[in-house]
Amino acid sequence: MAKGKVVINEDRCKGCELCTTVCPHKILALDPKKINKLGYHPVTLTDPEECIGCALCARMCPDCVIEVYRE
Amino acid sequence: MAKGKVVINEDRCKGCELCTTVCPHKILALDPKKINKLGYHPVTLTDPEECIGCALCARMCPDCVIEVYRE
Amino acid sequence: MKPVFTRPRSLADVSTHYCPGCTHGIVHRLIAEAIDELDIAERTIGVAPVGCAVLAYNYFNVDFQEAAHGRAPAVATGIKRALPDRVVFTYQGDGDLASIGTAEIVHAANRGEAITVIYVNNAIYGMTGGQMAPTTLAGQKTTTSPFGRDVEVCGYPIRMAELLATLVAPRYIARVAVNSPAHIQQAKRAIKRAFEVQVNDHGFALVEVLSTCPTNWGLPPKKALAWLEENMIPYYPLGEFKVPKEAE
Amino acid sequence: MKPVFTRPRSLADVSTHYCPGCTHGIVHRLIAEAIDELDIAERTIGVAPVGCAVLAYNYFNVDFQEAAHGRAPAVATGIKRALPDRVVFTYQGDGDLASIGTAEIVHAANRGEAITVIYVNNAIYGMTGGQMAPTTLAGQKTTTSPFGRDVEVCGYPIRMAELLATLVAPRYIARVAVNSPAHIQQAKRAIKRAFEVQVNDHGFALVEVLSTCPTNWGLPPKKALAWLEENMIPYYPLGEFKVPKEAE
Amino acid sequence: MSEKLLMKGNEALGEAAVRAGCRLYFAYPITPQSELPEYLSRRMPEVGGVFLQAESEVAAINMVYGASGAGARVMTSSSSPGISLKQEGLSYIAGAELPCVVVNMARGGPGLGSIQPSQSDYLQATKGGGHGDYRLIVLAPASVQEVVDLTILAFDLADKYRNPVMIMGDGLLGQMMEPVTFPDEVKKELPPKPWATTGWTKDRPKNIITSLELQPERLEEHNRHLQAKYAQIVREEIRWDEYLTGDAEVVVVAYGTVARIARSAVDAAREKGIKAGLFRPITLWPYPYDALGRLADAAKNFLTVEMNCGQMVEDVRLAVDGRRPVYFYGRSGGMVPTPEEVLAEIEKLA
Amino acid sequence: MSEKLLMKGNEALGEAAVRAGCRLYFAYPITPQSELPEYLSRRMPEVGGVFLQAESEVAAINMVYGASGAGARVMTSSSSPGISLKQEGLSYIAGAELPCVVVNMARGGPGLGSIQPSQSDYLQATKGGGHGDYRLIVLAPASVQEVVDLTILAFDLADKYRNPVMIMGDGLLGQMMEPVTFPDEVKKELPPKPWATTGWTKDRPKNIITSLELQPERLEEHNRHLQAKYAQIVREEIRWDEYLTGDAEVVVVAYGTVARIARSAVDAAREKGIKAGLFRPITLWPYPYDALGRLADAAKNFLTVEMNCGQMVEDVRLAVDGRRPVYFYGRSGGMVPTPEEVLAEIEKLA
Amino acid sequence: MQQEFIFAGFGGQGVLLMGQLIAYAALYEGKKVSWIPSYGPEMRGGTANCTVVVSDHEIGSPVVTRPSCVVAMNLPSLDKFEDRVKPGGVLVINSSMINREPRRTDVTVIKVPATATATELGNQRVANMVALGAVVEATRVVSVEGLLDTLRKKLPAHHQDLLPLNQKAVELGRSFVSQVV
Amino acid sequence: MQQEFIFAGFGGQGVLLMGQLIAYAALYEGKKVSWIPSYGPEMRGGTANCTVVVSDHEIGSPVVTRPSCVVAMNLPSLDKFEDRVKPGGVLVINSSMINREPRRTDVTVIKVPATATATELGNQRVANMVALGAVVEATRVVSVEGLLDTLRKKLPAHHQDLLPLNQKAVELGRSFVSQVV
Ligand SMILES: Cc1ncc(C[n+]2csc(CCOP(=O)(O)OP(=O)(O)O)c2C)c(N)n1
Ligand SMILES: Cc1ncc(C[n+]2csc(CCOP(=O)(O)OP(=O)(O)O)c2C)c(N)n1
Ligand code: SF4
Ligand code: SF4
Ligand code: SF4
Ligand code: SF4
Ligand code: SF4
Ligand code: SF4
Ligand SMILES: [Mg+2]
Ligand SMILES: [Mg+2]
Repeated sequence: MAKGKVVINEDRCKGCELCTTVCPHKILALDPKKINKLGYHPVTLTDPEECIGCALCARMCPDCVIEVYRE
Repeated sequence: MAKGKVVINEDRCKGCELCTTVCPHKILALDPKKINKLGYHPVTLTDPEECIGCALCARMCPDCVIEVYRE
Repeated sequence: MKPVFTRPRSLADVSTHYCPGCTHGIVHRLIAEAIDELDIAERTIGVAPVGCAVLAYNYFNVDFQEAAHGRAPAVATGIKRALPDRVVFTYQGDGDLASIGTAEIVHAANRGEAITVIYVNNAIYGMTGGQMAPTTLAGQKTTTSPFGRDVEVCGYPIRMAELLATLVAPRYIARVAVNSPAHIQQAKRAIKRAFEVQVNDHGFALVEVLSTCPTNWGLPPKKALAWLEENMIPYYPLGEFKVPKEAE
Repeated sequence: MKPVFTRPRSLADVSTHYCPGCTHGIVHRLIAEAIDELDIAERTIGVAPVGCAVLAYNYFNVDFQEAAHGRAPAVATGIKRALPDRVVFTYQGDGDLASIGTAEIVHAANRGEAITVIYVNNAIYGMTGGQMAPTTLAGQKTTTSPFGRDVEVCGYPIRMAELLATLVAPRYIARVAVNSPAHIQQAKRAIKRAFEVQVNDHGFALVEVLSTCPTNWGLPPKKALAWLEENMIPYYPLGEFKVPKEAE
Repeated sequence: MSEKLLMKGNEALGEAAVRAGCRLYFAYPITPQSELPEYLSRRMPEVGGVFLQAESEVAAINMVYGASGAGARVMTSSSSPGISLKQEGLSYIAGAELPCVVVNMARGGPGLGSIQPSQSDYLQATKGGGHGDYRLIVLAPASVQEVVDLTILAFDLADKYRNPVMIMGDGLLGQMMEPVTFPDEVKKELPPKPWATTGWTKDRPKNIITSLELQPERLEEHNRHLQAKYAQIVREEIRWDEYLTGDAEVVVVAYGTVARIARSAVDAAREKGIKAGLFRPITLWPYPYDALGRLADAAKNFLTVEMNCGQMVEDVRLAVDGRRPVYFYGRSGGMVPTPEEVLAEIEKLA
Repeated sequence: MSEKLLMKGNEALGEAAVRAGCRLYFAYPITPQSELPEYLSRRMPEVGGVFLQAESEVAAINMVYGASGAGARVMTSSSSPGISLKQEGLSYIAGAELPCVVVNMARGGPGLGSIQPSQSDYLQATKGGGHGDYRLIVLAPASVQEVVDLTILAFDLADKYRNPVMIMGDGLLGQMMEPVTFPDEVKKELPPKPWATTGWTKDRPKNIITSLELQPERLEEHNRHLQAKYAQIVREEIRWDEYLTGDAEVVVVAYGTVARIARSAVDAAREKGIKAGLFRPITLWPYPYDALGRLADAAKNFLTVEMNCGQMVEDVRLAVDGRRPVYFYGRSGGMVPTPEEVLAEIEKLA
Repeated sequence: MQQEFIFAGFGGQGVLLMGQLIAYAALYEGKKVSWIPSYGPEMRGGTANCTVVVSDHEIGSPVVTRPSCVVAMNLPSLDKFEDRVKPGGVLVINSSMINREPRRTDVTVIKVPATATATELGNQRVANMVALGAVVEATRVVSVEGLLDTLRKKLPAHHQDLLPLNQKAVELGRSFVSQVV
Repeated sequence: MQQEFIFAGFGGQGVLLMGQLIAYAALYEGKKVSWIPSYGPEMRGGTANCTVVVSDHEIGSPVVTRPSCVVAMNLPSLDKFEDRVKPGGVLVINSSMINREPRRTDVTVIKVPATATATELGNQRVANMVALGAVVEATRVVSVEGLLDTLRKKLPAHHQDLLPLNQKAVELGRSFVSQVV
């Protein structure tokens, strides 16, 4: 089971990809199929099982889109 | 004979006594009897023979009252 | 599961007007975290600049004043002198603090005004569309330095942290960056410390934060982080330039 | 007999409005001597401040502009940019340069504006009747610090030479005093050098001159010289803070 | 009321501010108002207030912004060039609706000018000045006692309307000594300011002080609100004084110290049998257009006397609205008109 | 004349300045005029001129002072808050009689306001602003071509009268593109300036640029000289435009972009058979009082339309001097009146 | 004769340029023109629009409340400007990006699948040219030659190779117009 | 009744204080008063003067062109203000410092060797008190008791020992006046 859990507030995401660059497991990516209220492709977790809950993504996000939980 | 010669433009003197403090021979003093156009007691040479022409007085004077000549 | 990272309470739960990837947002969050951790939200008053952060007052759950361009330190002085037991901070850009507001920051610092200054240096005038700032790097192209900043004509980028550190009164002066998680952690410590200095020592504290402006640098947000690392940090060294005496 | 000391040609042959024993007069003379020795009178343009030296334009035989309070460096910038081959200097007091004009001097220096700045620090606002200056010493009584300058309330006296020396562009920055013949000789060398830097290197140069204000210090002129020596020099150390590269 | 004291206008103003409950004062020295910061540098510490010499007039007015936004009674003062530097800040203060008192002890202009008294900042104070549609309440005392009374009023009006109030004096008024009395009681009960940024105690919505409104619709709305407030001030706060205007054929219009001089001239004219009177605006904004206009029925003509090249005369013309000729006599650059000169002008018109 | 180009008002203004021989430009960025510094940052180096971004508006106006005093054609520009910061400098420049051009692409106020177009700095430009009795020549173009023509004129007037000239536009005019032509020739022959501080070559008396005159007698003398100059400008430089005023019963008075809008409304009114006309001041100072006043004989009433809460309307009242009613319609805060709105106002008065 | 246009869309759709091209083409044909952008806080990222007036005589107001033609390149633009079209005017909509029907019945609606057409042409960025073709065809504000001429003049030297593509886009745009208004 | 005074002299002669004392004394006697200094560039070092108006009714202009009394403590002051005295007024001159005769014949001239008298009293600084004594005696603007009372009130606590000296000076000053105007 995944060590970490990430909650993404999709409507706030601006698709800047700063989180994707810092995720050690590279499991964050923009979702090309979705467009949120702000008009951006929001970020999504490609492989939730791999998340270690390090919160680097959350700390890097300029828009406080991500919350992180861990065991 | 004096080594130095000092020319005092009395009308410009403001009687501040800065020159008197720096003269190595202490031969400058305000003339209590004179009052110049500006209303001050102007400086005067008390003992012209003692002047060595060092020009310290002139360099100290804020009002360029003194000119100094030497052999 | 336990929360590892949640939105700080002092950060208003709204979307900001900042461009995608603009690190102003990170700086906002770090300030909100410091306010939360020190539990001072109810006695904190913020001062917003004129610059992209002009609407900062909408983004914090604390009372705020919006200052004229460059005058935030004077406004903060007015607030602090009126209410000495409140915590007052300014949030200012590099145009705001290092250009038009030079006199105000120098003198607030020199007076040792007990305020916290968060100075966001993104080497450009963001809000007005990318004109040269006093901090724009040598050779950097902007809309008013279209051929690259010519240091012979307009001088060298100004290092405010170093300049202000020559003054006697300031208690804490540091420069940090927010272009990587590690730098962000450092930045967080510095910002918290800058508030502590005000709360505990009643002293002036300033943190210069190197920040990105992807829009006006003409770079995608990810590249902007790298550009900051490669170009800004070498010229604007990170570090603490002044720390409270007891901690030296 | 040969002349050892005569009035410099560039100094107008008139009586000044300065108080008896005010060392503004000495600084004027040293500037005139430098202009004479470099033979630049016909291409020199001076900029007078607002302060006791506001009428400086009457005292030099060169073209002059009178600037708004604190703005002499901006005015000088305008002149120099219009006429790059002329020699432009400002003459400014400590209220003018270190208080209201902080932004203008910092940025003229930071741009490396090729001007010479003579900055007369007498630790007080002379012209307006003796109010506190940013340079007023700790504990010094003035009409607006009647109980002595309280550094907790209004900060520490500001050392502009050191502050400006943190900038990259300035070529020459020095502090001198005019309270004794020996210091006056040093001051003379520094002032001349500050003009040479402009003429030869096209660089920014500033000389801070510690000066007396017997009237507002409430001291006879002679005692004012001693007060300067005993109180100002320990806080404002004399010396060269920045010298042209080749000469380092 | 306390004992009568002889005080300079500048100092009396400082004391009046203290009595009015002003506890913060930020300013930068300038002649001819420096006695005011000098006085308050001694006085403020006595009452636990703050005297802070700002690094500039620009800083001072922005400190006022901050302190006023934080709910304090606060004042700044300067003279003409320094007041010009405060214009951006004044516009912000008016836009953000912050109460404060700003003193201009005006001197001869333009530019560095002289340090002698002048009234040549009238239009700046009443019309132009900073950018945007805003108004200062402008009070023009003519004696040191009135300096005191109007200073106290100024703080009250500022708070009542959340608007900056300017006290418009001149070097003469600032330097002049006359007897004054002060109210014994220091103001203690100041009006509540629930809008102030005093720290958010959660029993109220978050307070924000700003003059920014990026949506023009909303900025227009805000401007409408300001205009409504100004209209209320016009209805309720106009003040003026009349002297022998009842049967006056020549109405002299003057304010501040010049009104004193004009009054002497009016007396002299009356002695010569000329029906002269004096109309003295006390509020320069709102201007007493109606009160002045009413005199146009009886008067033959109007003589505006100012210590400038003709500024208030435009308001006199607006008040008289073409019904009678309006003349102007002025001295400028720091020159003060004499009663004799004014009398001579009156005689020409009689 | 060169080929027609479509250009933004801000850029056209920059190019016109270059063609007028302006070689120094000092300014600080602000919306909505930043295209002007941006344009000149490219253009000035091409012609060997100086573009320098100043550290502030205060610095910029004082750089202008220095460069103008040194004999150069020089310009600065800003928008409302930045113009407020220049007021002290403007007063100095006017006092020292230095020619220069100052551009205000005004935006909604007061305070930080909005960045949308506005005319709410009218009174600041024409009456108040800085301290002391001085006047700016104020030119108000209504199209991009007129921006060009009046900019060139501005430099000539500045030099002719040794007086600062303000070009008063608004955000709309700065952002708008319209066809423009420029004079082919760059001005080469600039008027001699024997008074400039160019370095003292001993074939003339030493030159001093100052606005200080400590003796009030002499400052008054200087003010008299300035007033005489202003009187000459009033005699010689008033400019305005009239459209269908010959038989107009409703005279709409408007300037700048608003005059364009008003013109459309006048056309619409004529289509409905209403005798409407448009009076458009081109010089806001000196104001065309007489020309406007002459229309009072035929007109039934006057409608002033402004992008503010009512500023020029005072000048219209002064011009009409009580002979006809003067009405006002305005939008503020960055809102632009529409022809339809203006037409509705005209219809009320017809 | 006077025609007024509002071109509106996303920031990246080149709506300001559409307006400028029309303005230039009309200028070259001897008309009076004015162009104004909406500028403001929403500038960044959000929607953009500009107003163009083309007239035979001196232009009064460059600000237009009721334009004779609105070009809506996306849905927010249609929402914002649909009601403003003068009765009897023209409403051009980019049907690739707008999935709802216009409500107005008193104007001529021209649906142009501009984005789709451009994508087919291999370059989404010429969607504006497709729409422009339709505008010119429907309003005759300028001649097609005039528009193409203008394109030629205004394309920077290093982009002249894009001319045929743009030309194609304009032509396709015209083809969606069945009726000249 | 209204009287206007100009007190003029060197900076150090205490002329501003003379005016203030008269103003205070008059105030205590229930009169209306105003006092204005000349301030200006020449303030420093040079001459100083102040204008005092004492009146039974509201004071109009505090600025006075033709004072009823001028007190000239030195020659430049006499030169400057002699012509200004109202015909029939009083001109008090410090004859110790002024060696010329006044030109005016239409005013009452009172010569007071103020400096010399003060020097004799052992303190040159009370020359102003000598002159004040003469002024009060000649103009009766306030009573002598009023003046002395005021002196008592206004001398700071640590200078109260100077009271007898000042009193003496005033008395001597009065003795130089032969005629009450
Ligand atoms: C007096 C004044 N001058 C200029 C401006 C225009 N202006 C607004 S923000 C700004 C600069 C913003 O740059 P910076 O402070 O670096 O903040 P950023 O947007 O980069 O965060 C300027 C020049 C203004 N609003 N007021
Ligand atoms: C804008 C403005 N503010 C204030 C003043 C008043 N003022 C004149 S000189 C001066 C200070 C002078 O002090 P300093 O610069 O130290 O010169 P000093 O007289 O001591 O040589 C001040 C505050 C002014 N003229 N203009
Ligand atoms: S918490 Fe860590 S591992 Fe999980 S998504 Fe975020 S960065 Fe990746
Ligand atoms: S960093 Fe934040 S805003 Fe950017 S893509 Fe990731 S979640 Fe979205
Ligand atoms: S030159 Fe030297 S010795 Fe002669 S008077 Fe001057 S200081 Fe004295
Ligand atoms: S230093 Fe100069 S002014 Fe002073 S006493 Fe000596 S000669 Fe006179
Ligand atoms: S313009 Fe630059 S600084 Fe401003 S919000 Fe956008 S990215 Fe951030
Ligand atoms: S006041 Fe001071 S600085 Fe000014 S002239 Fe007098 S002594 Fe010199
Ligand atoms: Mg920035
Ligand atoms: Mg000083």
